[in-house]
Amino acid sequence: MDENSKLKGGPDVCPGKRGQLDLATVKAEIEETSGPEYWRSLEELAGSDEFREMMHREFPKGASEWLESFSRRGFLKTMGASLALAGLTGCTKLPDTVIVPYVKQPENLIPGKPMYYATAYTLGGYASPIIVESNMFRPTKVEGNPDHPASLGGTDVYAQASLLDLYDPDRAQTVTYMGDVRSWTAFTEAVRGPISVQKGIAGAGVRILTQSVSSPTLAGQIRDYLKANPQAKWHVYEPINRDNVNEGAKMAFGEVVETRYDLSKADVIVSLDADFLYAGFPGNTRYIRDFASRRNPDAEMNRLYVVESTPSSTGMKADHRLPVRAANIENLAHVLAAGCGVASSATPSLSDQETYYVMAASKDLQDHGGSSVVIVGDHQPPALHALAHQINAKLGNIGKTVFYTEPVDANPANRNQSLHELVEDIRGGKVDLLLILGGNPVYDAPAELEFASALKSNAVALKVYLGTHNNETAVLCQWHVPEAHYLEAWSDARAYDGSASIVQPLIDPLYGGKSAHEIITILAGQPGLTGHDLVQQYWQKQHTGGDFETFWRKSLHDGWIAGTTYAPKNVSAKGISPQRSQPADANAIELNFRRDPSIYDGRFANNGWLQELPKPLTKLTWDNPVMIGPAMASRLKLSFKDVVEVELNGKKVKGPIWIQAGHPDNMVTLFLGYGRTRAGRAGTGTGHDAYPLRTSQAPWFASGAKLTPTGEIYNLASTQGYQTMETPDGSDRPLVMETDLEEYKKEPAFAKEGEVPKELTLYPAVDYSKEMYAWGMAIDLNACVGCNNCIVACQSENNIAVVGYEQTLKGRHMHWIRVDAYYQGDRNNPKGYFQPVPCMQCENAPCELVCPVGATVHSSEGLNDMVYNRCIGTRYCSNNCPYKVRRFNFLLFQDWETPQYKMMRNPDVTIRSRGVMEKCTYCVQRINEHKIDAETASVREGKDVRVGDELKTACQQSCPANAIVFGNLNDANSAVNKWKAQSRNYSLLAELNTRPRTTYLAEVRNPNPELKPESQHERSAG
Amino acid sequence: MQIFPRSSNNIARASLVIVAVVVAALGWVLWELERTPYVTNAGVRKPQPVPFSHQHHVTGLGIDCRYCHTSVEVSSFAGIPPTKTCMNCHSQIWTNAAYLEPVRESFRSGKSIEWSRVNQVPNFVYFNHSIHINKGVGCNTCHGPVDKMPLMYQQESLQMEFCLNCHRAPEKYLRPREQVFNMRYEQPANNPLHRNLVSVNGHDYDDQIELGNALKDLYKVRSVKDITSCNTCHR
Amino acid sequence: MATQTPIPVEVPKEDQRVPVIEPGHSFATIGEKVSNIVLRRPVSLGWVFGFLVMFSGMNMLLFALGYLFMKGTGIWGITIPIGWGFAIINFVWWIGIGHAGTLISAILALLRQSWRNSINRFAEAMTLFAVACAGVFPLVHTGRPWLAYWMFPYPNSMNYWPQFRSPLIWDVFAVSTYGTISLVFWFVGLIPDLATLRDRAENPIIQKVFGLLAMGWRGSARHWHRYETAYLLLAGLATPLVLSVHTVVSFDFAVSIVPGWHTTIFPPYFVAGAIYSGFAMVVCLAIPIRAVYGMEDFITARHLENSAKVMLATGLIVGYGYFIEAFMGWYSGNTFDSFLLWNRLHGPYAPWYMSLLISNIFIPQLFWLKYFRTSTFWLWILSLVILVGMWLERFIIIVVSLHRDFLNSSWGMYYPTKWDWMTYIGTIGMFLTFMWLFVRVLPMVSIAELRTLLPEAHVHEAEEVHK
Amino acid sequence: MSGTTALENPVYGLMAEFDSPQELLDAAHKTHSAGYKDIDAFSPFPVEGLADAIGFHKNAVALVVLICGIIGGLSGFLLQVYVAVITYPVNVGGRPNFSWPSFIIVTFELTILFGGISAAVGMLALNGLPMPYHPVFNVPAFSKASDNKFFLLVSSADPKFDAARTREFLKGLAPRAISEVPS
Repeated sequence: MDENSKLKGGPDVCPGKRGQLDLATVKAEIEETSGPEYWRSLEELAGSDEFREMMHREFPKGASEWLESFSRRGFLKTMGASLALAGLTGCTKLPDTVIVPYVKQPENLIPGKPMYYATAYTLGGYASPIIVESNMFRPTKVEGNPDHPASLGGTDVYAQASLLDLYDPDRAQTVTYMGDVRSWTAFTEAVRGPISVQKGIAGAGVRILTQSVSSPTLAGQIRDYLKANPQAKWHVYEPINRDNVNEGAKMAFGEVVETRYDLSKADVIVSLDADFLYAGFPGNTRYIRDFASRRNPDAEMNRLYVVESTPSSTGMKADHRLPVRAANIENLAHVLAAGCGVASSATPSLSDQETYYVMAASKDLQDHGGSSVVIVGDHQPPALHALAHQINAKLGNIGKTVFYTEPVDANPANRNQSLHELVEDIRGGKVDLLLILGGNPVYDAPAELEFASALKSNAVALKVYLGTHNNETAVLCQWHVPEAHYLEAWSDARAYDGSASIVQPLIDPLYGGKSAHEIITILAGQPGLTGHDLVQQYWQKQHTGGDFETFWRKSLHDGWIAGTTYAPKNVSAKGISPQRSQPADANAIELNFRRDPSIYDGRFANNGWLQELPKPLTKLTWDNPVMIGPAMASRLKLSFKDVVEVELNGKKVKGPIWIQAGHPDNMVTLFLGYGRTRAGRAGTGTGHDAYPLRTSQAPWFASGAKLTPTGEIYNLASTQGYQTMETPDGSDRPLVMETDLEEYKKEPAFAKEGEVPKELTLYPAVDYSKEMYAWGMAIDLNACVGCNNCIVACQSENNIAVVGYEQTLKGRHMHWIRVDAYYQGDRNNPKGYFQPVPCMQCENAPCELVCPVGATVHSSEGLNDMVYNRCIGTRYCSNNCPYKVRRFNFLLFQDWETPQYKMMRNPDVTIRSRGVMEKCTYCVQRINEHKIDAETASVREGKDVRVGDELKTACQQSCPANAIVFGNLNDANSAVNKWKAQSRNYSLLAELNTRPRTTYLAEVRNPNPELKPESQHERSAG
Repeated sequence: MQIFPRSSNNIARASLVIVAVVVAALGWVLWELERTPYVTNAGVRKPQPVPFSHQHHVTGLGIDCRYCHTSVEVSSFAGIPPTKTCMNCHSQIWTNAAYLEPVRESFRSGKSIEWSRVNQVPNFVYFNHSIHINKGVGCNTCHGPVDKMPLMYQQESLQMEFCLNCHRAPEKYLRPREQVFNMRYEQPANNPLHRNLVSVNGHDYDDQIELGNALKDLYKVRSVKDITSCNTCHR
Repeated sequence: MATQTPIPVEVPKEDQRVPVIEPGHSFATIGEKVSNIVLRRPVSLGWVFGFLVMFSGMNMLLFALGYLFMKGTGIWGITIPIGWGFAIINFVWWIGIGHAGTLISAILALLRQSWRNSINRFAEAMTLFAVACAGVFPLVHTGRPWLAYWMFPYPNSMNYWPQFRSPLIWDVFAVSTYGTISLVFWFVGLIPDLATLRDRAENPIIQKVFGLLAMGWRGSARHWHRYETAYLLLAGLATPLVLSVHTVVSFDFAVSIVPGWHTTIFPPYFVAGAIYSGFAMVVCLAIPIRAVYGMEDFITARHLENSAKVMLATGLIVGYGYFIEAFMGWYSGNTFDSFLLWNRLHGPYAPWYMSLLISNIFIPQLFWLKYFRTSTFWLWILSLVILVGMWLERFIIIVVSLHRDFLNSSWGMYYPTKWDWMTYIGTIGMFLTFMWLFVRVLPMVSIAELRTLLPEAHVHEAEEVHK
Repeated sequence: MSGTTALENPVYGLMAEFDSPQELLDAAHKTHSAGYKDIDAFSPFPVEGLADAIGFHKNAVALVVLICGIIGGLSGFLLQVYVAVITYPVNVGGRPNFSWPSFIIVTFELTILFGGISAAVGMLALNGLPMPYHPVFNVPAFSKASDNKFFLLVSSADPKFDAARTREFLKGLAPRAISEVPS
């Protein structure tokens, strides 16, 4: 049959695997051939500009059209080329570009075995140190760097998903001038003139606009250029910036400092609107690790107070959460400060509940002087940050839980101000040559600047944009140079603790992208210098004593440069007590702007993994809602799906309502980053754009918004059906077992109530104890902070398809692990829980019993195998799965066409095709890899080598909170056994007697005895 | 009145028999067809850019498998030799043989020779060479008499039933690890016509099953239950 | 069988029931009346028009399936958690309908219900077509229908076989067995009538065709003797079979752990439901057919009323099933079961559940009144209502149970798409297309069996005559 | 047509035509008790006691069905055992390989299937069908045998058969007509 044959040859192919043979030969021949003639050959193959131009002629201009007339042929050519180029990066032993692989990397590559390289991913100037897995020189997976203090093996969702950006088929493919294809040489020729002119006038007309830069090399380059051309200016802008933090520091210390926390030593944490447990907050990966490490009820447990405006995953983890409008948080802070003995200029009046709460909190803080910390959110005004510094100082936390260092940011200038100046200069005709290095200011600049119009006006003679996509900004600049992805180019960056990492490429630029470094070399008139040269030169200067080569290799190998971590510096808080800003009108509706949890400021709009990543609280995908609280909704008679118009000083945006439990009353939250017009196939046109309402006067929250229903209806695609454990009929389901510390001490085994005795079955139980391995998993609900990392990690590891808005709306998303969020109690201030749900790998698996063709059966090691190639797709297994963890390919969800995706996929995991059921496999490909290694070893060495805890599943490995542990239940000392031995251990829906291999450690909160939640409810009710 | 001629009775009965026969035949044909080279590619000699003869290189020159298939002991993928490997010798000998031109061309241009793949399992099957080699499965157990193949071809069907034959009874096929790459290896035999001893750790075996069981213990071969679990090959 | 229970020639006074065959008929007239529909009656415009309508319905089905094979099951409304939708609903519905025929011919035959003789033939045909419609779904609802043959055990190069613990495999065997046996049963019943048609036909081609089908049946006493044994045995085998089929179908649900599926009452109440809908369909077809083809003499008010009584009885059993389901939901105290009950009554699909109760339980109570049992119009309407009701029952069981099961986080909603509807309506078109053809090419009532109902068909004990 | 046309072989038999099942039944009794053994009776529907009347009492259909039914059941059960226990035993949801309760249904269905098919096929086979051609069809009136006429046939193969005397005997049964059946 046709489909049949197609099936044999087609869909079940794993492109990666397919590729192996050819790749192997390419690699091998690259490996063996020696220098020069090899170079020539690659030039012929792909290097030369002629080739590129010829190839790119196939792409019509203008992203919008070429999305349709997407030339496969052209792409395959590129791929052919870049594959070879990829090889080049990997293994030619060219002296000047040695890449030192990580631990497992063999001296020269073994085909079929992955290699691991240390590098760093940068967001908002802060580097996340990572290890990248490379299969046949194709980067296929991002992991955290276990040896780096800023990661300890964990990552955040953006780092995980950055891999997809590398292979994004919508990336800019070529240098363009006014939309026409040009070559890189053509560009350098074209700008040489203007640059030399500028040289004459000390660069008076030169403006460089970058995003936050923490790369010492790049900063150095720019500074050198500015030294040579004193009139030139360097502007920095980023919409999600830390202006308030820096201003606050100036206010307190007279200088900008980096504030770093050590949460592992903090017994009491008070967060004033700080979402420090979610990606995007500098250092969050480490903070999550430290925070989670103190959530073990059997050890010293910390206590978290969160006063927040827009509900966040951090708030959901709080032992005491207080929803307050953003503007009112300052008031609380002053009372808190007073309570902690900080002389406060004002003592504003608070509601009973607030006072009650703040008093308890401040008392708790004082009881834990030196072992507590107050953290303030980036979007709270400077004064508040200054106040927090004083409180921390007063509590004696400085040097214990709070540290001040040099700013990580190389140019901590005020972002909005900096952009203001630039726009003034442009309007004033002072700018002749504008270099925009990354970012997308046309889309995300403060509304009042009207950056787009400024750019459109021909005031600027020459506008050059370096960017990965042909986006809103690119079309307004004459020259667009495709920016190299961080896995394609050399650079360096600093982590939140100041430690510098070398960003080393794993693959040559797929589309000849260039890095900011290279652009600056053109500007500085030092062409030919590669990123590698620059970075190496810079560190050569920094390096003192010792053999540089070994230092360099070590730095690359470890993933960071030893001794670059900033030492804490002593700064003294000035006595001045910060004045509080005018209290906002209590009746006016407050409008909040927040970065989107998934697509940040909009830069990830075209990243399918992130677009489809359910946002931690709402579980929304592909859209940004207009978020309001339950009270407000009932007052305004608004319900889900209603589309409303939000108006602020005459500017309007339209968006669908989302009623979020725990959202403060009389306040609206808009999320930035959506409504892109030139993002690409995934991002364009999703959601609504909130930037037009956002001004530099009120970048985070403004008062006096208007909400008017439009009568339209819009369906938001949320992946979670129902968000409380209490069913509509009023009964409660024991899904997340939870209690507080006191109760726990009294009854440690409280979670086990549902458990069924083993003998409660008609059948003789299968005995796994004789097997060499019995795989199992335990998930600590106390540690899990709902950061979503596991979802993206799993998606990347297991080649999970992205299905898009419509399919997600139908409930057909494909994530193998999901993080359920449940609310309990008062809707205006509920308790929140996160529960990651992978396949439970039940020993009495209901799914297996009903499969007519035996496509899902048990392995001898207790794995619930899913054999895709046997599956005929009756979906019976999914119906019969009480945990609903099975995912079905209702349509052809996998992209078989786009060559980039073929390169990206994990060669060890079958690509599932249409009509096939799939689900979490406990990363069976990793299990088998480790088993085979162990067995070959045991044969070679003649002793019994077994797989131990070094085997990690993708979700476990990337988890910053260490909330997931996986291992061999037949190994008495395995970590998973230790966890399962704990009294908190329980299995989900135990009464069904499915005997899950995945169990949970029940959640235990640590409320302040003086601040019992129930009494709090009474008040909020009153 | 009579509608049908006298003969129709026999025709009727005959036709019944014919139908039965046809149905049976059809079943048999399908059964066979599933196993023909047309489906399995077994024994099919595919055109190669260079008429490389394993027979010549292995039997004639006595080159070891691992000289070219470098990663076979350590990786899932045995490794296809880079052009350089060919050139190691062919830069000295047969330097201007016409049929070696593709090799030289590839070496000059840096474009790899595109061999057509001979031994192939479906893409949802994850076969790992290293584990088989290390547990004493000989090359020619699956690849057949490569040393007698002027042009490479796939010996076995490589269908699931083929793999299961061994996974269900490894003892029938295992051999001492040092014999894995030996193309001339014979299984131990002890019958009036032929007697062949294979010695492991000083002990001589004249029966494959005995040998196999001994090796199973020695090489810690996992239980049949383990190696017939689906995820052994399908992920 | 029938002939072994002679109906008294003169109807006893106390028995005022309408006879199962109107007086004034002879062996010849029966044969004539029935076979003339096939052999003599000209093709009417109305018939052609109706056929075209039904046939276009059938083609809509083919179109919908074609698109399904191209795109995948994603074109339907199914999703996670509602993995089964219209496909399985229709499957169960059709299979249920397919129960009447064999039940009438088998069970009623064993129970010596002579009134079955005139309705069994087209009831059996109806069964065959219904099963054919049902058979479409298990096949096409799979994600990879071109591999559905893996559900049959056959030696293969994978050395891998079906998983016989799965109710779906039981289904495969039950349904295919049922289809085959029904076909055999139906054909065996046809043989003597085919002979009649052969002998009555004038057109030589038609003669040959029926001649071949009749296989040279000549009504020899020996033939009849073996024939009756075989027929009796078939009836004996078909009776447990017909009961087993819907029991097995109900296992698809009862064996699972889904609240609302996992219940032991399913087998009996599925079977009752099947007979319920089956008879409804029989009546739906019988009423127009007898009107159009003047079969009132053979399909009398007696038949219709009896069918109505059967519907009333089975309807009550089904009602009892619903009640027990609800009762257990409350009585078990199991949070999931009790929520299921709540969800049916108050959940998003409450209106569907209500209309189910109304059309399946309350309205059919009208059958207590003789008026509704005998008025063909009302009988027809009520049968339609019951058919709808039984479809709703399957909808409730499948969709409402699945859409809110164990984990609140995984709840969902089911919205059928136009493709769902096209497939469903398409099968109805297919079903009626077959019926349309059947009534024209084969005797729609069993001539031979009708003849046995005539008084003159009954012989006295030979010996008495002899002396 | 007349039976004498066929020269090389004798007539197949003599056939008497009756109007009602009752007459046929009586005639059959008489003929049989008169010593004719190789006789047959034809009716458009089953007439009770007719088979007995012509001395045909037992048939083998039931036996065939029994045997085939048992074969079907066994093969069904053994197939499942072979698949689940012998050829490829796998752990399915922690159930034992030999989970016989799950095997009952298929066993049952196959019993019915084999039994049912054998009932029909056996009946036809024993009746020697299909047999599109048969001498009796040569009698023009026989086309009514499937309608409203009833026939009694005395085969020429019967030892007691004698064209003339048998015709006389049949006349005595007061049939509507007697015709010779050419073979």
